[in-house]
Amino acid sequence: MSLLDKLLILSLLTVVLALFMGNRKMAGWSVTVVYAGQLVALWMMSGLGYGEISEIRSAVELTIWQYRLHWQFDALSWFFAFITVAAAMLASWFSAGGWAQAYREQGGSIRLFNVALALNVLGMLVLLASGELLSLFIGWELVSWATFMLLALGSMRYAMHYLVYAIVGAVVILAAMLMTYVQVGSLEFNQVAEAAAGLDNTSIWWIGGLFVIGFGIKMALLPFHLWQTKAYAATPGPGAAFLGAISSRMGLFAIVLILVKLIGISRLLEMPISFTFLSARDLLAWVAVFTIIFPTLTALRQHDARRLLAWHGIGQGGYMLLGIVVADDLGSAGGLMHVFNHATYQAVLFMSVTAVVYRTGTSDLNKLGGLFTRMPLSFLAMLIGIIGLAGLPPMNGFVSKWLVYRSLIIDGSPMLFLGTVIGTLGTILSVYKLIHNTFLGQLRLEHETVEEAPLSMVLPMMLLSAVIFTTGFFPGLVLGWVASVQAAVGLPVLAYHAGGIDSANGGLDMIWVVSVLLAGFAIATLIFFSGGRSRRVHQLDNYAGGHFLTADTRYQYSDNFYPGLMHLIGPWYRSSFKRMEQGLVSMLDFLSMLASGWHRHGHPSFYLLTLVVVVLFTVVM
Amino acid sequence: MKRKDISIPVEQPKRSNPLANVFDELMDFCRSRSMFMLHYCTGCGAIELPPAMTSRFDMERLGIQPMVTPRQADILLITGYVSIKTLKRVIMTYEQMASPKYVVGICSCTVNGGMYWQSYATAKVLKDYLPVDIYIAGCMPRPEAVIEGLRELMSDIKQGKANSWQRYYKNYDYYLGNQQKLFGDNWQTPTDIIAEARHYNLISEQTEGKHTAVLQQHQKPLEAFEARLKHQQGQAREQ
Amino acid sequence: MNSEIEPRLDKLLAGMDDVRVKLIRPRRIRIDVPSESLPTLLELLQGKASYVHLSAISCVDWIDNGEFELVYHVWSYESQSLVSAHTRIPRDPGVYLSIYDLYQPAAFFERDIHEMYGVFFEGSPDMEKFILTEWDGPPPMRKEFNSEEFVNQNFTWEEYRPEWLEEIEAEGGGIVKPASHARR
Amino acid sequence: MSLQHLLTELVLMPIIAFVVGLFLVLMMRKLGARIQRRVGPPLLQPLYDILKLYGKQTQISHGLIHEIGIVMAVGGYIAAETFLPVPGMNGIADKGGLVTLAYIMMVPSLGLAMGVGQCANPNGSIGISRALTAMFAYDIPFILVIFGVAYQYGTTSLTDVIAIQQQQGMAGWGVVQMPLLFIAGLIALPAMMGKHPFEIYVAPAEIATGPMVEMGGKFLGGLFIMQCFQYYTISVLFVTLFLGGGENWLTFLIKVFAVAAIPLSIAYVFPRYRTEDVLRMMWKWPVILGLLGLALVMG
Amino acid sequence: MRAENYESISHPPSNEFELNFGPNHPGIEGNYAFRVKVNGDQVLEAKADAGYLHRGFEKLMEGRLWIQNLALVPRICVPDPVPMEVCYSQAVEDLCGLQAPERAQWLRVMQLEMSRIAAHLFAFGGHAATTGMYTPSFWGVADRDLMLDRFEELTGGRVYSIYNIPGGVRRDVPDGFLDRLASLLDYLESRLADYDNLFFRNQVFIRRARDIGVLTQAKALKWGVTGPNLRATGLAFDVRRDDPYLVYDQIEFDVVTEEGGDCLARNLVRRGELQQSIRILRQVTARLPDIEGPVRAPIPNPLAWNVPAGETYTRVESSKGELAYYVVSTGGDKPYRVHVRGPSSMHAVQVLEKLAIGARLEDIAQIMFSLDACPPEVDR
Repeated sequence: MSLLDKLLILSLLTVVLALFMGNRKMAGWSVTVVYAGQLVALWMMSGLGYGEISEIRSAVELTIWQYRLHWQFDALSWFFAFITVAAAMLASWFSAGGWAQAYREQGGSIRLFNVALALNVLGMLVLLASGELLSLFIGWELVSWATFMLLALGSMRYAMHYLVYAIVGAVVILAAMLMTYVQVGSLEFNQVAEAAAGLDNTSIWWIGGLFVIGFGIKMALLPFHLWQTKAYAATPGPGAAFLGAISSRMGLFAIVLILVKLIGISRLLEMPISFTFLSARDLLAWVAVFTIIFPTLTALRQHDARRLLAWHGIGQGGYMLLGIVVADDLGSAGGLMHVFNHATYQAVLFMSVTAVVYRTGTSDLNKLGGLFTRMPLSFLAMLIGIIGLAGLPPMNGFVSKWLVYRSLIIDGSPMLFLGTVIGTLGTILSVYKLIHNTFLGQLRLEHETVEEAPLSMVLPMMLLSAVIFTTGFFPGLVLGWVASVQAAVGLPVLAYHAGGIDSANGGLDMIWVVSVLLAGFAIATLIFFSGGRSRRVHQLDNYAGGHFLTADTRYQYSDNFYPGLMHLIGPWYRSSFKRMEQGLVSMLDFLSMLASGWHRHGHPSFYLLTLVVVVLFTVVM
Repeated sequence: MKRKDISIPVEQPKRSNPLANVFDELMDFCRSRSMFMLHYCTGCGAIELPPAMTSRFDMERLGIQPMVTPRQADILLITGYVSIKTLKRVIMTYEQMASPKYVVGICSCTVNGGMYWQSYATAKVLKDYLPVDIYIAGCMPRPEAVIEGLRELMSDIKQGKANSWQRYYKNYDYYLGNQQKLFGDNWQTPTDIIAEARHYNLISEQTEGKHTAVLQQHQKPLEAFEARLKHQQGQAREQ
Repeated sequence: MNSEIEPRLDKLLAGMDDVRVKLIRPRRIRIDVPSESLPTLLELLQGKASYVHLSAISCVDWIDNGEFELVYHVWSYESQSLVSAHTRIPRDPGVYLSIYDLYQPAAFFERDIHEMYGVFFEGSPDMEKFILTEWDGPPPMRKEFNSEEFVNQNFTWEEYRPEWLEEIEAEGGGIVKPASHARR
Repeated sequence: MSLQHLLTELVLMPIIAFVVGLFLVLMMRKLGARIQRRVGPPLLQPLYDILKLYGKQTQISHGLIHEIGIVMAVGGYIAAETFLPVPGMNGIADKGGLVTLAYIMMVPSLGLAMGVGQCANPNGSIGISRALTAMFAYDIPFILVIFGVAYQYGTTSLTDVIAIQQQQGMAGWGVVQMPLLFIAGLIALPAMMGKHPFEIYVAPAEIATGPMVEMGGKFLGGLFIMQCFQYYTISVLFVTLFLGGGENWLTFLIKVFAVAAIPLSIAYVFPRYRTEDVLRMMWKWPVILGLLGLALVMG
Repeated sequence: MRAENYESISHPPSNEFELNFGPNHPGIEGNYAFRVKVNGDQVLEAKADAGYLHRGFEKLMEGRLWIQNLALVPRICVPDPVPMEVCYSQAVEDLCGLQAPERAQWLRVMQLEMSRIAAHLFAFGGHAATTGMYTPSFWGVADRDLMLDRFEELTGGRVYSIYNIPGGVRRDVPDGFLDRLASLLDYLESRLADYDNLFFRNQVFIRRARDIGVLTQAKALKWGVTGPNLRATGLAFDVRRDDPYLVYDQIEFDVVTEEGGDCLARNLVRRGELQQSIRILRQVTARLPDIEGPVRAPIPNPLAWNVPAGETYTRVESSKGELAYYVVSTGGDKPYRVHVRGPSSMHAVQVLEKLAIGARLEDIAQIMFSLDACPPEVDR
């Protein structure tokens, strides 16, 4: 029995424990402890992360119809698994205390929540451990259904949307696997990889394309992104933190597996698209860039904090894919590191927003404001989170984005570079709106008696904030894992040191950057305190054109925060983009209605039918 | 009515460190050379400020510059008559300015009501309500006179004599009394002058008195929201 | 041109028997009208005689007669003449009809008169205080309100008696102050 | 290079930046005064202003973040100065490079935005919203310029960029090698300095000086210091990218003042655009020029 | 300002916020306030708030002698005080049946046009400043100052000249005044080219001002708009030409009109009027030496002057629009009632409130300055 088996068993135990603990007060805590146990188990496998061991195999093997299903962990799996379990532990910790109590009081079932979360982790671990394509598919389905379960806790309607997407995705993946099997005769990774080199471009187009579409749906690549925002936003807070942090990255994991490990990015470069100058890789890169730009700009218009974050979650996925398809040492390191970074700050942001919702009951940005004085620690967590999300120094988001930018400069892709920068700037704009409308500005009178979130919620946030800062200060901590992942999947390996990257023509040393920045702040503080003593004043003691501000005036600038920008891009946003979205959503509603009908009447024929159609289709092809 | 003597002796702080005086003098010099005036046209005398500011007389060569909000400004120019409605805003604006701050009463109307002495709507003697550093009389004073007056103020500041703002803190009761007489007892500005005087150690026996007692009766506390982890006050209220 | 105005107006106003039209000088016509006919008159002037511009509404407080006189000055861009329509309403209760639906500028003047004289105009869109929002005394433009008395009660004065002035006064010169002008 | 030497540089560079920045601000005010046909402020006026503001005896704060915001705004620029090589001093330019600098220059904006947000003044918030929109506008041509330079010289290290330009003499200067990018950058320059016609976020007549609305005393003083740093940083960056950096202090300062004089002198003959016109302006001509320039550089 | 205003009232959830323009705001002309409800940068509702400059002029005038009131009237509109004096003097003359001598009438025209130039230079400088361009206001105010010098020479006062009295003007022009005025006119005309290049033809400004605050002719007539603002909608109406007073019927000038009705058109009308005023002043300086006679009709002892009972309504064209005085006398030594129709009282309140709705936040100040709204005329 290998370590991996122990880990999986532990994970299974979590599910069972969650099931048995039910709605007890200690349920969340006990589950959290087991997650911590999983984390320890993973840490015992850290040889994978540091490139000391190449893989750990599971002792379990299944043979179905002479087909051998097996599971294993390599550096890539370990990297993702580590993030997954850590995110789950923190989300569970976050949910265990006051939040769970409030959730229970509102009529929610903690048992369901804990089980769904644990199932998610289990599914993901199984997925990450898959040793060949069929076990990948099994893991994939597990994850899909577990995610559906978690989403359904929030909103059945949006969960149904997801389900439609997931089923379509699963069918597409299945089709791709069938094609692979037909072409290669095996689903083992090494055999597929060997055979892929010999396949003609059309087959690669089909197989790769279908796989990317199938997994891209989970990752919410443009244009398959529409399910994600609303579903994540409706999910109970800690669940959203977990999903936002890692769930979608399973798609990225699978794409990395297929594109990098099996097909190889260099192969994509040799696949031109007729009548253009683009290759398949460029196409993917552009999909990634659009995945950055559009959701980010859409986030600007949101006035619900959770939706805003969920849109950013989609947008940030683009950086990861972009970095990976650039596929040089810097870019792919940036993309992979961004998975880790994104998980940290997205989790902390969702947690902070959840803390605000916990205290005030709303995440509508037009109904909040000025909460800094009441929830300073949540503010701090959000501040660190948004600096990370925006990719500014000194937080870790900057490092991964820097790697992507740098690789694009070396690669000589100005338009892609421009796209990423547009994404970053759009992010800065919308995260400022987020923090301004929540924590800064006018404190509403009904929120004057609000308190800081309980310790059980604040501690995970602080821990994550510390991680964001530390890995920004010493990016080498994460780059080590990233480098072994690169080695494991056959990418060029990054030359890194504790502070960042050595490069002949322009490196990065975050230790210096952050130290100097901190020193600058220190000097600025000294300069600041050389001035006279200050006295704090009430928010009504404020310049209002010489007018007396009164308590009944609402002077918080919140809605339509960037009108100037919207005058320019608004028409585009309103007409084409929104109409497209509306069309898709109504189609989805229809489909999900159908699906939910079948689901309720227990008609598996629907799945069978679709399956048969797709199989026939592929075979005829 | 007999006017109360509200002049205060200028206290020379005793400093053992000789450099401290040098530093104070440097600060006074800088203050005199950099005066941000509030861009608030309270009355008709404001029409002579644009000429004084612009190309012909160019106040900026003396370091005088218009600023928009009271927070940024050092000198408050009361350019002419102040109607009662304006006076309230002027007082609030004055209290929002950061000390050292100076009030310049321009035009005859600020001295004694000017030609509107009969008017039911204008306040008459500005220095009853605000401590005035310098008056520039005239209806209206020419730009040269305005600049001359401001230069006078500059030399006062340089010598450390322009400390009317301390008078406002130290005789707040007197000023508040006059304000209450005009605006009614429930007059309150958002700035808590007494707390400010206490914070900056500018409090004297005359800061508080019977008028501030009236204020405290009516006052709704406007304490700053301090960043805090727990809300003790709210719990106390519930109990 | 101007000589034609009066006959034309006479013809127009033939149906209204309580109206007195008087040409004061070229381009200035005075019409006296009882208060109940004024809206009709203005409607005619605006609709039939192109007096589209309301120049002003003035109010005069005839306290001895117990009346307010309201004067509507309307101007015609076409015939280039100004008609002042005079009407009188009782001082008490001081309520009259608004002509806002005929002339939109009336809203401003009516609001002003309401503030200054306390005349309430029914149908005017906004009768809230505008200029005297922070004034709680009587309407100040009424004749019974004595501004000087109010000032003497509420304000103090800066005394300015330098020595040289006292010297001059001792010699019998200086500022001569009648008793009625003495300020407290 | 010894650590002691490096530390000296790190201390000296912000101080130099501040002093040069003071004179840049003075130059701006003097230029404005000359265009407006008047004398303008005396030589040390910017310094008097700052000292006076710090010497205020009562200071009004709107809370902790208001204070931290100013600290971040000034501190961010102090840090940024050490990434900008000046003659004889490289500081830690080799530890970050062009992209890092571009992003560190956003830290003060974010700090300021935090501080202003805490003031709870709608004017300030609108100002910040406009400032961030303006940043969105000018950063796009600016980033094209950065890309072009980095690609042209094959490095993101500012020291390398300077070294390459100085080796090749005047012909190797960015302005000769990449004239179109230079022009694109020049158009973006007034927006980066926040001057007319792109001065949308101060806009006294509209939003009462926007972010500065609740700033008084040392808070405003901090912003004045930040302005000095801002002018210095942007003009030095421009000199570094296009004019071969500084061979010695004399030529360096001449270049810096000449670059800064361009936006500062045209500022006084323009009104300000509307926000969306700023975006339109910034996303049209400089981007077109920048792309053409990039095509030339990469072709 | 009252304590109850600080009491807790919970905010209704809303996407709007309130913003106070003024009274202490650079986007406001004078001491005036404007409270707007905004979403993003779109104004949903605007409310004017006046009274900051209220002095009770009309009340004060009832308590003062006819001649004393001359000192009060110019203070009703600070940037353009002369029309106030002329209009009041005309009203008193009207009541007494006095006729100002011809030379006095020419002098009044001269003074009115000088004042108009000064006011317009001030106005478009202010308009430029609202769009962020301060140089024209620096230049404009400095050039206006040269005109004030001429005022000072003529009357002894820079801003408030109190030069007119019922029955004429106080004194004749000093020696050489007309030459100096003529050379000033030459200078101003030569400066116009600079202003054009800097401001009126500045593309950025045109982009800023065109199609902002559009006032169609129908709306303008309905809302009682007068003066340059009305002419900017294409209606060629000028009190000077269509209801002539003084000697305007002997003077050639064009009524400047523009078609747009927007901020730009209003601004260009003022520019055109500046030129027309120069043209009128040229005619005055040419004609004045030929006109002989006194500058003042004999009047009774002004300190015991009982003006015959009656009422009159006099109008003049000020730089901001139609200025009118309604004066009632009961035969006493003081007026019984004086009502001032401030030229911009309509623009500053109703028109501005209506134009502001749907406008953008950044244009509020520009619309106000382009209407040349003058708050003291509203408050009186």
